[in-house]
Amino acid sequence: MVVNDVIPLAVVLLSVTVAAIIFPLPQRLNRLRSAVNLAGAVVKLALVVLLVPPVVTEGARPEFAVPFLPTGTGDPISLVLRVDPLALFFAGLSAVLWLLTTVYAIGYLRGTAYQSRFFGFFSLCVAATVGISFSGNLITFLVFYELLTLVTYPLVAHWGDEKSLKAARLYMRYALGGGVAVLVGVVWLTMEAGPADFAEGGAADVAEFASHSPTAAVIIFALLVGGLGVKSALVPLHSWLPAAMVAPAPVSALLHAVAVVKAGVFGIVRVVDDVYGIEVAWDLGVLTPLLVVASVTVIYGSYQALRQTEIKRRLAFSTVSQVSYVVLGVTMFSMAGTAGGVAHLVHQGIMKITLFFCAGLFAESMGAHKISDLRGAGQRMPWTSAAFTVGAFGMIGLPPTAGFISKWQLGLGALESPHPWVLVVLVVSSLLNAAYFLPVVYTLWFGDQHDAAFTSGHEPRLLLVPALCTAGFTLIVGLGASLPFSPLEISRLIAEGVFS
Amino acid sequence: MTFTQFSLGALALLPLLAAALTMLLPHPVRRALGVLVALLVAGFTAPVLGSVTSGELTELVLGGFDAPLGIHLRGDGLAAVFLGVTSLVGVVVTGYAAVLPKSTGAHLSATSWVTSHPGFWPLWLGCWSGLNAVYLSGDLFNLYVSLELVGLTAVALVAVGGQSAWEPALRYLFIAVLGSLMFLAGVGLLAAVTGTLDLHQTRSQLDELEDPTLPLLALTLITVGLAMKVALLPMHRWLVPAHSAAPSAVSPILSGVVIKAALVVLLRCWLWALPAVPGMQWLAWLLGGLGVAAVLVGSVLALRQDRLKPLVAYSTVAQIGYWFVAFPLLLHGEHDGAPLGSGAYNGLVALAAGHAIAKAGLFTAAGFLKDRCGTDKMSALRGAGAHHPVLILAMGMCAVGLLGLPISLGFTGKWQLATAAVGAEQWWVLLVVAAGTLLSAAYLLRGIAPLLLQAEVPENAPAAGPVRGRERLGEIAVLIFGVATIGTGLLGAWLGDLLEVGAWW
Amino acid sequence: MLMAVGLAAPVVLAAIIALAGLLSPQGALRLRRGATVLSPVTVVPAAALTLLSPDAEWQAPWLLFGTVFSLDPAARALTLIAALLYGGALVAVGWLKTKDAERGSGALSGFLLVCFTGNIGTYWAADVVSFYLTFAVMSFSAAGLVIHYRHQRARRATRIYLVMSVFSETAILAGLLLTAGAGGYLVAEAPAAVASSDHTGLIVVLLLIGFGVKAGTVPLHVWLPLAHPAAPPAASAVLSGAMVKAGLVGWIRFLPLGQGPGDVPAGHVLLALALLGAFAAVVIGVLQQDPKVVLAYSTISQMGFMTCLVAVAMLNPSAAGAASAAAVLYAVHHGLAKGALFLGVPVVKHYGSGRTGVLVTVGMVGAALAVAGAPLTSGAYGKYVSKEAVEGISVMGLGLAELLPLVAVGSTLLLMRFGWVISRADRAAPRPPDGELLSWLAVCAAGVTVPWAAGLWWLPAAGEFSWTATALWDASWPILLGLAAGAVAWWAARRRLAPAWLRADGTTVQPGDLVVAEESLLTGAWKRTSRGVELAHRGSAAVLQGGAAAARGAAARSRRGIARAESTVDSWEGSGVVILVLTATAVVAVVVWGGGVR
Amino acid sequence: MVSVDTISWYLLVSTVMIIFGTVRLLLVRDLLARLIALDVTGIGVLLALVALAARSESSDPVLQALVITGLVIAVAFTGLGAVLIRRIEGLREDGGGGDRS
Repeated sequence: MVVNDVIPLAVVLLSVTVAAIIFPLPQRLNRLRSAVNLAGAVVKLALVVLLVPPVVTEGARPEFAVPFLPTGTGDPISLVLRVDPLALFFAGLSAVLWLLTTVYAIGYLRGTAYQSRFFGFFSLCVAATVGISFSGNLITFLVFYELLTLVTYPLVAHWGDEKSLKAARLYMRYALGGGVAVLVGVVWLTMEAGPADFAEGGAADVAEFASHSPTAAVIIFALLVGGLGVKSALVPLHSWLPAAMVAPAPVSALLHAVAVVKAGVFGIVRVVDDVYGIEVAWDLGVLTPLLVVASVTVIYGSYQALRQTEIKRRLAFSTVSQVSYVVLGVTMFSMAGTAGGVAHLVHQGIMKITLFFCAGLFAESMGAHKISDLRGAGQRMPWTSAAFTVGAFGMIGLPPTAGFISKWQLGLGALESPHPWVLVVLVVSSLLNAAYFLPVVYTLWFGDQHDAAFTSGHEPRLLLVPALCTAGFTLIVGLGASLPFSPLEISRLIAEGVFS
Repeated sequence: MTFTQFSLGALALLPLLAAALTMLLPHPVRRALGVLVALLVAGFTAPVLGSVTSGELTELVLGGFDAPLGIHLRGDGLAAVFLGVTSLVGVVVTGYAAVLPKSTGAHLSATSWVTSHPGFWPLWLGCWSGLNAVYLSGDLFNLYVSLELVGLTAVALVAVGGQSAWEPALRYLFIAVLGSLMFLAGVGLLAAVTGTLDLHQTRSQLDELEDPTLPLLALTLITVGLAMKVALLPMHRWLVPAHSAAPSAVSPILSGVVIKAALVVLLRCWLWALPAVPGMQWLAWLLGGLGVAAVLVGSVLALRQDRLKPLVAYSTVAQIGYWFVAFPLLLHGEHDGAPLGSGAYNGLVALAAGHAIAKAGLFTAAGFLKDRCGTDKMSALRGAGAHHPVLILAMGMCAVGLLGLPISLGFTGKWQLATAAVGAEQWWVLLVVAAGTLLSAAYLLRGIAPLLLQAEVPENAPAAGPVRGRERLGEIAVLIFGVATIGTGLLGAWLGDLLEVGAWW
Repeated sequence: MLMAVGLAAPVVLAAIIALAGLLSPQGALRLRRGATVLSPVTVVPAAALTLLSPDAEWQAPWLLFGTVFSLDPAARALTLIAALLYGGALVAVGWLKTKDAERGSGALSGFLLVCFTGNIGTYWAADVVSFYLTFAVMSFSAAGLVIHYRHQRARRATRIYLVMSVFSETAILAGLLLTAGAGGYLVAEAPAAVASSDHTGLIVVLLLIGFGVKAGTVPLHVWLPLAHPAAPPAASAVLSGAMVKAGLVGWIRFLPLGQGPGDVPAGHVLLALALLGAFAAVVIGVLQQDPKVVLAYSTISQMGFMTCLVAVAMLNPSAAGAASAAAVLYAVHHGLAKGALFLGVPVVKHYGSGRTGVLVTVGMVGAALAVAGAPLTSGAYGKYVSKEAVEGISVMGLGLAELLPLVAVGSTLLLMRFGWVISRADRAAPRPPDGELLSWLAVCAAGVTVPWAAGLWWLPAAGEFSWTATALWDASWPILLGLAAGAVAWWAARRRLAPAWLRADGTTVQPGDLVVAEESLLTGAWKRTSRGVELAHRGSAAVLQGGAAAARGAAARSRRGIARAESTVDSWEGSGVVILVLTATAVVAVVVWGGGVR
Repeated sequence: MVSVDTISWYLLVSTVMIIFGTVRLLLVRDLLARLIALDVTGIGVLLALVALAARSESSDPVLQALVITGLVIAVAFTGLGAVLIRRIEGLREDGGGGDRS
């Protein structure tokens, strides 16, 4: 147990250490930098995996706390790192995807400038993500959440041209605005109900607070979710996400699949399930409005995606739409729905990262940025195209991909819940998803060959392997959805905890 | 006399002696001596911090004179925090100045202007001595004297910056003296009423007093006078030129610690010297209102600057506002058993301490860039970060502190301020904190983002020249500030414990 | 276990064909050719399963949401014909390859293999998720068959096919979700669950639409006449022979047949659409020139016939068992016969003259007679049991049992048209008999025997053929009528009695008849919605921008104001005045008010 | 025994000096005049302190100490100010520098 307690801290510090080692490395030491990066990623994954058996099967909750903020009453508020299944779930996702993204980024950025800076912040970004996932209370969450905002700024601005800086500024503006809203919410809630340690089924203090001053509880909920909604790109707070597409492809992958958007939506899950508790939130009547917002986001994001002609922008709007599935699942107030939403947290991650990896590959090898540029890519870059196809099918929700699993689970959840109309949202969104992804797949495989314009079609191995891995995961996670320790099974476990 | 007590005395006197000594020495030796003294001072700070951490209040009566006239040094929580911060800033800035003498100003040698100014060393050491004395003083008399020492040396330090710095220095001088005169008048009034200058004795004397008018008048004079020295809006106008025109090694001292000296004096007067006098809240609200205005106006003005150092200086104006926003909350009672006043006070101190480190870092960086590129116009600094990744990283870390994002003392302070405000149901504070955070993000981004541009660094620009080893060392100074900004953020709880020692409540 | 092998073997082989790309170009070519030639073997496990273990079951609780596949009589019969058809198609394709080195890299075989897995999977699936999985696999891999030639027509057909498939899949997904939500996760429990669900009507409509696309129900049939001629003949054979039956199977599996009171409105609508399809397809079909288009319309007509049976099962719960068994039997018969006709198209081209010509003609005529339902053929059996099943149902005063034989008249006409068209088609130089011919012959032979065997031994619910003269006459008169009508039509055409606009070359009514209308309807609807959304979007953006501009203006004004104020304090005197005023105010306020506050 | 009236008178004078000095200091542009106004204010404050010190029987040592220190500091500042003013004026004569302050 004692050893386990240290692991959460070790995982966070590991990435920080990696960053600290990488920052001062001179540009030319590519090998060393890559080695440190990969070693860090592998060790991190190993540590997270080490936590799975005790947490999931034995029900242990390794915890590490350090006093952080003084309070008037003596007991300081602590920074708490605690591992529960949901935390492990998210950390596992980020650990796996970080490893792959690191490999990809090493290949992608080969020969460009400022790599040490990039990888340094990259590691910090993951440190923040792991911190977010292991956070044991709202303050800790807030700390890492803001840290994430800060360390992603240099990544978005990485290319250092006017456009990147503008996008980064927009991102910063949105993210900080959201961060401030969260801060105010957390301060208020902490003052009223203590530091609000995350607890399965909701914190008791918060429940009591909500029972005697429901109005304040609703306002705090709105502040928290509104702030988190910025990062999770809920409409109308989503504009930063498509703009941030100017960043290098690994960063987009990170933003969309591993870290930023996920952090926001993970936060919403935490607030609904582990701070307020879903019963309390339901009684307060805050779930339905959020559900409606999520529904609008799902549809609107798909609609916007349909209108885009650039690959990356289409993917970005697709993220807007897809991430809200998680919110949809969590707020529909049914156990199956929560399980589906939580599972989609992982499913969306692996599918979307596949797509971004592939988009980056297309852009790198063929210079393809618009969908029409992809004509005939299936012939020249068959592996990339295959991976993209798997990802796209996942996004549409075709079996046997991971996307189908979450969609099905969410559909069942909707039918169990008091809001069966959500099924209509799911169906319409499936149609729209198909409408904007199938043409891409069609263009890839069956489009007319382009003329001499794009001749090359090299698929660099460092970029290809991660894409194939995630595509493989998409299928494996989908096919093996009922295996023990599969995302779906773990999210069912989590959902049971939520409704216990 | 224990070693801790000895340390108290040494902290106040050692730099002063060293300052006197340096005046007799040639320039290179001054640098070496300066670094030595800085390290010694830091060394003497450690036992004080240690004893305060263990909950002890160390006191020293110098020269055998006891209250009311003696030199009475008290190493309490407030003193310890600011001693620690000042030592940190002092050591790093001293090192920076020793490595890059260019940053110490410019002087006229025979016929031409030479960069580096030997006068920097005695002035800075003298200033440091004054600062330490301000923190440690347990009586109003010493507070006054040491504050004047700080003021005098600070004005001279600005003037060291060369021609362009003389006028700002003079303006600073007038305000500083006027402020101290008001302070003096207030102290005089208090002394006339109580017959003593010792903080504790004053407080107990005033407790028995029936008519609060005179203490209140005294407090008003003291407050206005010190607010001038702190540069609370709208009495901030001297600060911007003075801090911008000062040499690179001086601006961080001025913005980082010198204005904190006046703040400490203000806190001593409000919280230690005076009991809760009815009518005080009016003054507190006035300060709070000005604080809000300072946060907003300072940020907006920072946003309009096109040069880096004035931008950073206006950022100081804005940050000063936060400290005063806390004043109305200082007088509040309890909420759920948690004393709100102490929460606000903790927040204020954390904000000020965090600001000291972060702002010192940012000003060092700005000065560094100005020295290197010959200008601090932001349009000319585009892409300057290309050769200084470490510098940019460090600036970013300092910016975190100024923004009040976790992990930094700025966050700790804002958190405590905000919780105290929620407890007191002063919701406007939350709005101010939120608006201030966003505005400061805007101006800091405006300051730092252009440096990140990688596109066009003209070949012949000074920024494109090779970076010397010494300059790399200078960057390390900023990095230390950056790391310290983040690192101290973890010390929030410890800071709270420290401030318990010798607190007024 | 054999079941798992049956499902996995084709997929594995398809994967090998795909992964061959890892090798050098030569190696890839060699491996792919080998795999293609070998591919027909992969249908053997499935075929063996139908013969050896009639109630096989395979459970994989770890797969998806827990997967169960099992074999029932209907699945058994359909699987067998699927195996035969796909086997035949694969042989034909594989043989073609070695000779002509057909373009593509085994892609056609690969898609056929995946399609086969999906197809038999839909028959075997015993839970809704695996049904949906296999159905989707089948639908989307079929797109690869349709687009194979990549010419303009194939592309258009594929696009339309894909769009309709997406609609179909979505409707099915929603329907199956509702079914599962109502407790019908297992197929065996699904009809009861649907019947007892709160949303029975909705589920039924969704399923009718979803499977209707596949089963070619009017007006969702439009992809059929486009896809069939575009696809290679082997692919058309499986499309028409096996795949469209998956829709039928879907209905039989999930619709609440035999449950509740029957006589539901949806049943009436379905019946009307089915009859419309059965007859209208004839009219449009005879006006076509491409033999495969004619066959496609024949399929639509025949599927209309089978859909009638499903509708009857919906309307008359007591006849549900017999009707659906009849539908399956009819599907078995039609699958083989129609498959034989489609496979025969290139066979006629390649072997239609010379020594093999007689054989080919016999086979084709036999298959055509079977489709038309001539006595002694499997078609007569299918039609007989169907007629028995629909006894007692009437439409607009006409007994269904009297109406259905008229479909055979239509079929006869269509097939005469087909024979006419194909007899006029170009012939290639005669070839010696090879795999293509042999596989076709095998399918023809199976078409003669398998439906009888399946009907007698595997589908007892469908009833037996009664070898009476009445029954034989019932089977014969529609064909004779059809022949007569055909003769009249031919005579009229010779004498140019037909109006000028009526031309039998596919120009009067384009293949795909309603597709243009539906397309424009759909695009129009999309345009209107998207315009609406766009307007709303722009409007909200304008409001937002207006708000943002106003806020920016206000911010700029306040910034300017602040800057002006700052410039006043900039001068010494300015700041002096401010300090003075402030000090005075503070002193006065505090002393006066503070003093008075006590 | 000093009469209270005298003290009040001194206090009045000092207050007037402070106010006059401060106003002059804050509103005049000429640097030298400003420095002198500053000194006037300073002397006013010190005078007030002396007057307050004189109220008690034996004049208050605390306040006297303050006055003496104040004087020293005022001298130091005046000296520094004078040096700065001379330099600035020198600059202006050379035609450099601005006239803002």
